[in-house]
Amino acid sequence: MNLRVLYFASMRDHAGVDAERVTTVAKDARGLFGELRARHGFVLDAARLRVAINGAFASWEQVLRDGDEVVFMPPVSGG
Amino acid sequence: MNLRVLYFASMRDHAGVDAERVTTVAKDARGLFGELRARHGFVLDAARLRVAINGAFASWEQVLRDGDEVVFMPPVSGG
Amino acid sequence: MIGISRFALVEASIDGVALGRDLARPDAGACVTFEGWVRDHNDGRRVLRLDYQAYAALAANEGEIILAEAVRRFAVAEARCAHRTGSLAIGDLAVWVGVSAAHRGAAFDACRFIIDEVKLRVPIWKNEHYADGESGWLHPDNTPVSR
Amino acid sequence: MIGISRFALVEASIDGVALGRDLARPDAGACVTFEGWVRDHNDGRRVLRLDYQAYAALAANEGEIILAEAVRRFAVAEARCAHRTGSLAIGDLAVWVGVSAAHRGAAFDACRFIIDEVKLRVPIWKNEHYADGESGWLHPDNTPVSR
Repeated sequence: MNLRVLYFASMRDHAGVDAERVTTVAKDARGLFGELRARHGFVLDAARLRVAINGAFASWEQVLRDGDEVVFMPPVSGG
Repeated sequence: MNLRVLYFASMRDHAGVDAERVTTVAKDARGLFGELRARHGFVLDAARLRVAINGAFASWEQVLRDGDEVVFMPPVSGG
Repeated sequence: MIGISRFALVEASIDGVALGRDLARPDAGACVTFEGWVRDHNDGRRVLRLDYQAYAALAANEGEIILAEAVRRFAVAEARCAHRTGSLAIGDLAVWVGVSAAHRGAAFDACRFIIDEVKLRVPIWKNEHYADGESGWLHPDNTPVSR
Repeated sequence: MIGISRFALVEASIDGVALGRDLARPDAGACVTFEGWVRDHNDGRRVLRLDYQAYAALAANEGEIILAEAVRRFAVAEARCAHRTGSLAIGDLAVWVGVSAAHRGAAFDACRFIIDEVKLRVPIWKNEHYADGESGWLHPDNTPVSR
């Protein structure tokens, strides 16, 4: 399964890229995050992050499908 | 004793003038108001009005002096 | 009145943009403004226009006192208020309040305080002209003065 | 998103005056605006400039949801919000909120609600650049993300 992952703010700094194509066998967002965390050395826990899939907020348990756009978002700080 | 009295809003409508010179023997603002009320037929009670003397809020008991500028103000409605 | 003037009675249009420029401070992160506009109705009656009368000397003094109170009570960088006098049409800007502060809580609270106190304490009176040809002076709660 | 757009991400300067014109209604007697300006300090450190990053698709959608909630919850005539992205200098306008309403209570409450929710929920991130050469992404309470 091929996915596109976007990174913002401190997550982008750790990943070193704005976005990447990822090939994975992870079933859900939580599994995908575990793989990416090991690869990029993210310091933020999943508990500090929110998930978006295809431009909408999603749960960590949402089942991933081929072609999904996934984002792990650190706490926001607009305004 | 000669005073100058200014009128605003509904008080001006009843008095028919913006301002007038008044000759009085009234000792304080309350006494002066009683005279003017009888003359102009004001409908608002003293309890609804505030007094200003020489550009500052004043009490009904403030002693009047020759040349004072006196205003009996209806409830305000700015904003 | 000693010191800067923060309150103004204005006979022509109020320029909120110009007033807002006086609020800029490098340590201010928040700016809240209130504008009072002339509404086309009040108390169920259709309003065509209105006039404001002010006891100018006392209004200017009381306005300054309110603004100084706001700066003293809230963590405010700067504050300004301008109130129209004369004849206004529907949609016209009747009163403008602006407050800058390091943080938004103080800016909101001070702005609300100023407009509430101005409406309660500053000797300005509103005369509404209605579609039925009548007109009337209003009380602070926008009910008519007894006829 | 169906219906009018009330929220915008803006890459260049925000024009608060133009946004304010969209709030005019003949039955609106109050207009409250909030402006967030870039401050020269945060958490005891001197700030030189900052960058905002946004997840644009989700930010636009979540912003519209917040503005629609405000219009539904409060007795509001109209509401608008614009938030900058990109690089900003001290004093620059980072976020603008404007609300018109028949009465001032609803305008104040809705304006405060919108800026509070935007800061909590909209995926926008602030990176402050400090006088000591460091920079850092911030949390919603303006404390740094763990290094």
